[in-house]
Amino acid sequence: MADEFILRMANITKTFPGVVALDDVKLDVRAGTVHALMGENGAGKSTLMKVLIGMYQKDSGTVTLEGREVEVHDTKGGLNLGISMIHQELSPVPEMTVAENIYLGREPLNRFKLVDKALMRRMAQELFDEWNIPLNPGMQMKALTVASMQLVEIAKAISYDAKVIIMDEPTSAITEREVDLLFAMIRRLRDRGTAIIYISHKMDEIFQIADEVTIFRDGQWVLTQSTAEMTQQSLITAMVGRELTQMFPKEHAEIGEVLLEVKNLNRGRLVKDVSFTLRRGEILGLAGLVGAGRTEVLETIFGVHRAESGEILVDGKPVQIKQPKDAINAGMALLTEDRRATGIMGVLSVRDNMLAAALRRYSPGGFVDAKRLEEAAEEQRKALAIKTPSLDQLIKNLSGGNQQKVLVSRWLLTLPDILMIDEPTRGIDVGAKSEIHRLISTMAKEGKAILMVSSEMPEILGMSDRVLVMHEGEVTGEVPRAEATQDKIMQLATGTEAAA
Amino acid sequence: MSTTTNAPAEAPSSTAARFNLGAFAKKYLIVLILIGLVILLTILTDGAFIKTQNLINVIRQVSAIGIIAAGMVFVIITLGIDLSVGSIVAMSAVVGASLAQTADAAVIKFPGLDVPVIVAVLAGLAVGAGAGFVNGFLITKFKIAPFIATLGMMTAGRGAAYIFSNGRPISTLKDGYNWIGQGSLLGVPVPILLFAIVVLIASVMLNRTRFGRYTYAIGGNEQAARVSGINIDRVKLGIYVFIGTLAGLAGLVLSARIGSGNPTLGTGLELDVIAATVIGGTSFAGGIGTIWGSVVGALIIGSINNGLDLLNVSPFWQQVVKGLIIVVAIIIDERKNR
Amino acid sequence: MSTTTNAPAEAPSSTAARFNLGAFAKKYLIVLILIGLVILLTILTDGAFIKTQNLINVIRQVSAIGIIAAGMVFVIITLGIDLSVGSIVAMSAVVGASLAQTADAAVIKFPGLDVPVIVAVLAGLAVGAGAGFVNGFLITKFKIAPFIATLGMMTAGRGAAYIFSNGRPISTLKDGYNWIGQGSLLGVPVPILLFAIVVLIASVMLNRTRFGRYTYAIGGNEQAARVSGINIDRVKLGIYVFIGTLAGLAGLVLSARIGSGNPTLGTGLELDVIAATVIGGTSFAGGIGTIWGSVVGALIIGSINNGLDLLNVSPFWQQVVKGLIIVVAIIIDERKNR
Amino acid sequence: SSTDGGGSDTSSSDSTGGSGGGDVTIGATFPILDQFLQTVADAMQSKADELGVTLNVVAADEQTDTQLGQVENFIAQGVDAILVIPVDTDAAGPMTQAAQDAGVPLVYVNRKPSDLPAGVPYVGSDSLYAGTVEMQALAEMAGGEGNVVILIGDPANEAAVQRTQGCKDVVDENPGMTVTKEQAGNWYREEGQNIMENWIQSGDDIKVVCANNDEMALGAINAIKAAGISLGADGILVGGVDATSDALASMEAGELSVTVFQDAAGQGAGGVDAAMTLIGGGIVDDYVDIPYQLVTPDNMADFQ
Ligand SMILES: Nc1ncnc2c1ncn2[C@@H]1O[C@H](COP(=O)(O)OP(=O)(O)OP(=O)(O)O)[C@@H](O)[C@H]1O
Ligand SMILES: Nc1ncnc2c1ncn2[C@@H]1O[C@H](COP(=O)(O)OP(=O)(O)OP(=O)(O)O)[C@@H](O)[C@H]1O
Ligand SMILES: [Mg+2]
Ligand SMILES: [Mg+2]
Repeated sequence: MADEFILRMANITKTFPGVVALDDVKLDVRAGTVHALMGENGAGKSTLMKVLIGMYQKDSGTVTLEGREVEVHDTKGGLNLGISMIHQELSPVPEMTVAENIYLGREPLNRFKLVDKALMRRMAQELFDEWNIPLNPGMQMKALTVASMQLVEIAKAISYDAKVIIMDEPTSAITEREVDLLFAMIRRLRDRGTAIIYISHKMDEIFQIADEVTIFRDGQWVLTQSTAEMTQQSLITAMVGRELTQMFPKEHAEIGEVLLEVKNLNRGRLVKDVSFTLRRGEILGLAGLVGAGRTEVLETIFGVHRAESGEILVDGKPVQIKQPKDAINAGMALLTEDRRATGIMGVLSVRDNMLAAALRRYSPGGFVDAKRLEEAAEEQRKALAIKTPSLDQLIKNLSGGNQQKVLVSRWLLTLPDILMIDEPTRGIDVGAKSEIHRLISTMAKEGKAILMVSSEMPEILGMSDRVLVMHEGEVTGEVPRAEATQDKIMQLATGTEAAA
Repeated sequence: MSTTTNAPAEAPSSTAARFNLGAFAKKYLIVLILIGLVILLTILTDGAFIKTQNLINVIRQVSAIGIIAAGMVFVIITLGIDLSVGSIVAMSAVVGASLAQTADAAVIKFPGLDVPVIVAVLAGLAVGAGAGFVNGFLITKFKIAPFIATLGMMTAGRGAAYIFSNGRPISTLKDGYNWIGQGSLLGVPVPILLFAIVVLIASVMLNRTRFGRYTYAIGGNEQAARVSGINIDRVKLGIYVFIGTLAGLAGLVLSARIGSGNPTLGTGLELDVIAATVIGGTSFAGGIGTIWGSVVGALIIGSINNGLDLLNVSPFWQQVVKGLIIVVAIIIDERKNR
Repeated sequence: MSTTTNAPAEAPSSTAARFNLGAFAKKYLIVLILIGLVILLTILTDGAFIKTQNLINVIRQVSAIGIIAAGMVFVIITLGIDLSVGSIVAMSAVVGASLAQTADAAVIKFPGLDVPVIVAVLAGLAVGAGAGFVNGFLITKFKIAPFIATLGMMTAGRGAAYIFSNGRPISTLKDGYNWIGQGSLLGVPVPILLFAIVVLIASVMLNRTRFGRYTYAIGGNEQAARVSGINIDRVKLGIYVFIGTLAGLAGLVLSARIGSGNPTLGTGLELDVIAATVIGGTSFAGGIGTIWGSVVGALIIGSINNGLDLLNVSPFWQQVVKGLIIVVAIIIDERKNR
Repeated sequence: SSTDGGGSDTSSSDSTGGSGGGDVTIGATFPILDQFLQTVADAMQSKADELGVTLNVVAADEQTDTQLGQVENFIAQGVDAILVIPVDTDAAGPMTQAAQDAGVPLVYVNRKPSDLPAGVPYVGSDSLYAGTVEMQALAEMAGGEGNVVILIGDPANEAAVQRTQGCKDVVDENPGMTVTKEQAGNWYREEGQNIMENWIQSGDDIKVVCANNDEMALGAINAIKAAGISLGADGILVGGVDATSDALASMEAGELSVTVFQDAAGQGAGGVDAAMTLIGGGIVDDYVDIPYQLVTPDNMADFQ
């Protein structure tokens, strides 16, 4: 029987200073199957994969590939063994072209041992043609949208002709259409005999694409089972170790007067004449395909970018917002989309990260009140159940979900009236996700106004009182909760239906 | 909720970390390095190094480096660098001295002018603050890399100091002015006193004020800091004005110490200041650094300079040894992060 | 499928960029700045600046800066810096010269030794490569910040050059050696020829070899480079050996040019080299830089130095003007990114 | 002041700062060790060796405050006397003061502090004189006619200022001569060469190069030769200061017209002698002149 497993990892242990990331875990993957690896944030999924490709060195355990025990010392070794990986964190080289990014580390050479750029471009074009990837190999990486960059990463992983392809949350930055494209690729690869290890926090994807599931909890192996034998509920229970009763715990909130009004906002090609209102107690969902300009709208309102024209009224009064500080003073908060680029301050402590935006409140006369600050941070840690050994811990050592919670608390501490959240649960496990949803719901109940961008349809449908849909920088429609369906929203998002 | 079970389980580890000897030793490794160096030099010099007067000399001699390093910590935390501090020292020194000349000086810069010493001091500080402001302005408004903006100031500022003083030292200064560099208060030499005061102020600023916390936030992630409502430009401008003012103070101390405003003062000082700061644990990757660390770094540099002189190491070999010790200190200190 | 609409939409913009005059002007703005400077200096000097012989002088005088700047581009692209190049120049110069002394020199470093000039040249290059290797080793194996590792080498290397030469110039060199700095080939001065060859090689390396692509990748996104299986340490080590070798070559050129291996050679050179590189568009943010840009940067620096001499600007004012021009050139060039 | 307990070996580290024994330690601080000052240091060393005293040499990187620190360190260390070649002749006061307060004999060498109390001797030469005799000889060779350019050392350095002043004074005495250009070459041969190359292109009809030191003069000679202009009376006359071995070789080859010999050995030895006298309780003249000597092709054999 052992032979049918192309990859066997056994008794793998990996520790970081103060953290046992993997505790004697195993993973057996069959050729020609899609094997899902599931678990809460910080369960150790990415760590195991990094051990497999040679980015991390395991403390103990064995890796057997096609029946042979192997040792991988660096990523080059992993690639040489036929293991490639789509990393959880996008890592483009912005100044290089798409083709150069794909063939980085194995550029084709001409007979003078010089890099053959023309050939490289042709190879990339052939790759794109073969897999129906709608990209131009000559474009500079920095000119691409996030979704296109993710496609490049996918194309790159495939281009190695690997026996095992690891996909660590490949769909966290793309929407339905790219997901469909990706799944088509995965099926073709699987049919060719490639083994895919698929990591995701999105339940529906698992049941769509995976043959088998392995679940980790707190660095330990819990179970491996065929997806056919599982239900969504049993999967969640296995992951979080308890029953999770309600996926979208939206409570009823009293919808009050208009708090935020945006009139004819314009900025570049991604914000075109955007107008809408937002009321107290309301959760306004902002839907659209990736690249529709939702992030741009939020960032423009918040003063991250200067608006070219338009008016913003808070409580009926016009406000001038030139920089984020002005927005914060007007009672707004913005939980940004890209946690790494605009969220966490990696080498700073959890405490410092929490208090970055609200420091003014805790520093009368410019001097910080350490005691009050400590109390506030501790309160947030308890309230949001943030998993960290101490408030002194560097945030970069926290799992993604817990980093996100720290960022949420950063904004809660500013006591905002208007909370704008951009993909609030991206890359977050089901448990933490429902906690964040509960939090959003509570805040709405407290009379705050919430503007939520999400690319996850269930989240939009489950949480919003009203859904605003964008397409190419324009608002193409507005759907009340009662009428909101996936089809309706997709039509508006793809621009196939005129504005409602 | 599953997550709540974790909190109590992990709370003790947080307390434990506070009293963890290994962690303590790691954090203060650089202090151990300094102590090791002191012991080594004491043995090698048959005890001459550890004599009180010699130790006072060491501290007095690094006070200028230490004063500026306290500002360099802020600069490097925000991923900046200031190469111009040596030239700012020179500008402040010649301006300060020119306003503090006695009437019987051979060459008088401003004949007939007789202002209180405090005016000379304020002028020197203002020159420093002004130069720092120009640096900060170029960096924040024109988005020039700090290395280049301050390289320009380093070159132009040195030239300005030469022009102002016509290349000649400005000498014969009032006693009140010289006191800043040569006097004592309650038995403590004034430069050491000023060094201590600057360290104290800078520590409070960095750790206990909003300005300091913003400094760390910017170094941790400038984009995130901006979104968090921090006015990046203003904080950075403040930082360069601060280090400029400190360099101005150092210029006053140095010129008062030698009793003459010399336009060559501070040549190459920036490298010692940066070395002291980095030896003290401030990271070029941003977001990390402490004032006390830079004090330790300055003392290490001062001990090396003093010890090598005491040991009669030839000047050429001194350079080699100094280069090696700086690198070795950093290597040892870096390894604590492994 | 709806997705296919993206490809055509994005393709034309890439093609259009190639023939966009505005984009062209932006990209080559720094060349326009150089041309502007040349015109200005020609007018101010009544045409003396533009004379062929003077232009040859300008290029010959910056050839050492330019040769090293070609390596500095690689270093800065990978977010590094090399402060030690000036000291490497001195080490290479004294070693090279010591092996090329004629038998009738007044003070002979190695009496009785008579080796072919090529040995002296190789020794000088080897000294440079070796020093570069030490820099690279400290940076990659001990993870020391490049600023500090090369600061250590700058200090220690200068001391080593003094020790080797006992603080005195090593003079009376063989004609074959002096030819490197003073000779011509087909009417072109050898330093300029070497400069051109280095630029050519460095350009091909940076643009057409894997080594060059990896250099960009490391600077653009080190994480991406690592997961692509690139051996980052090896590339960085290679880069520091490369710039060290170039600094060694520059040391040979400079010593041959003045006919003497002087341990003071190259003092402060690193700042000119870095300024040339950055004026030439290499970014301290990493991932961006070109060789031709650094050539233009070096020519700008050379033109300033030469022009100020021609105009007989006083030495003090020269520094002020030079500092200002560097900053202004960068400001103008940065604005193209707006 | 204490004395050390080690042997009389000059450079052994055990001879520093200890107590006991009967040996004498002298500390010497130099602004920097360039070619000339290295010769002074060597002369001090051989004199010290000869007398069996320990000499501790340090250099101050041209930093006034560093040098003051070194004097303080010497005092703390308990040396018997201190020799100082001051970085900044206007800023010697605090060093003099520190030594006097500690009762340690102090001797200035080579560069004369601007204000010097009685009992603190200066052993050295006069830089103004060096520039003057250099230019006088050049003016004579040029027949009192032509354009003069000056290569200045470090423009903030005392010797550079004085030598430059000497050059200018003599030019002013010759109605047929004018200083058309002056520039700082920072004592370096390379910079002297660059500047001269640029000047040649400026179209100026240069007759005389009055350089503050030989290194820059040799650089200028390289530039002149490369431009195909002849050296000497029928071309450009180049003068320097220091009479280094390279300079004498150049003079022998008929290139360098004039240099001025500064008696480095005499200054070094004189400094140590003065210090020993003071240690022994003797009295030294306030100014011990070690005169400059003009070197021309006629008398250069005496200096080789
Ligand atoms: N380089 C590191 N240094 C210290 N701790 C680390 C490091 N990398 C991971 N960890 C810790 O190891 C544990 C496992 O992290 P890992 O990234 O594997 O989780 P994950 O299952 O991929 O979570 P997510 O779903 O959030 O991506 C976490 O506690 C994390 O904080
Ligand atoms: N060409 C570009 N250059 C720089 N930044 C860009 C560029 N295109 C998009 N971005 C930024 O990248 C981020 C994500 O871009 P994306 O294409 O996902 O658009 P978006 O506005 O986030 O769309 P949505 O939020 O609807 O998914 C946004 O912050 C956007 O401002
Ligand atoms: Mg992960
Ligand atoms: Mg978005």
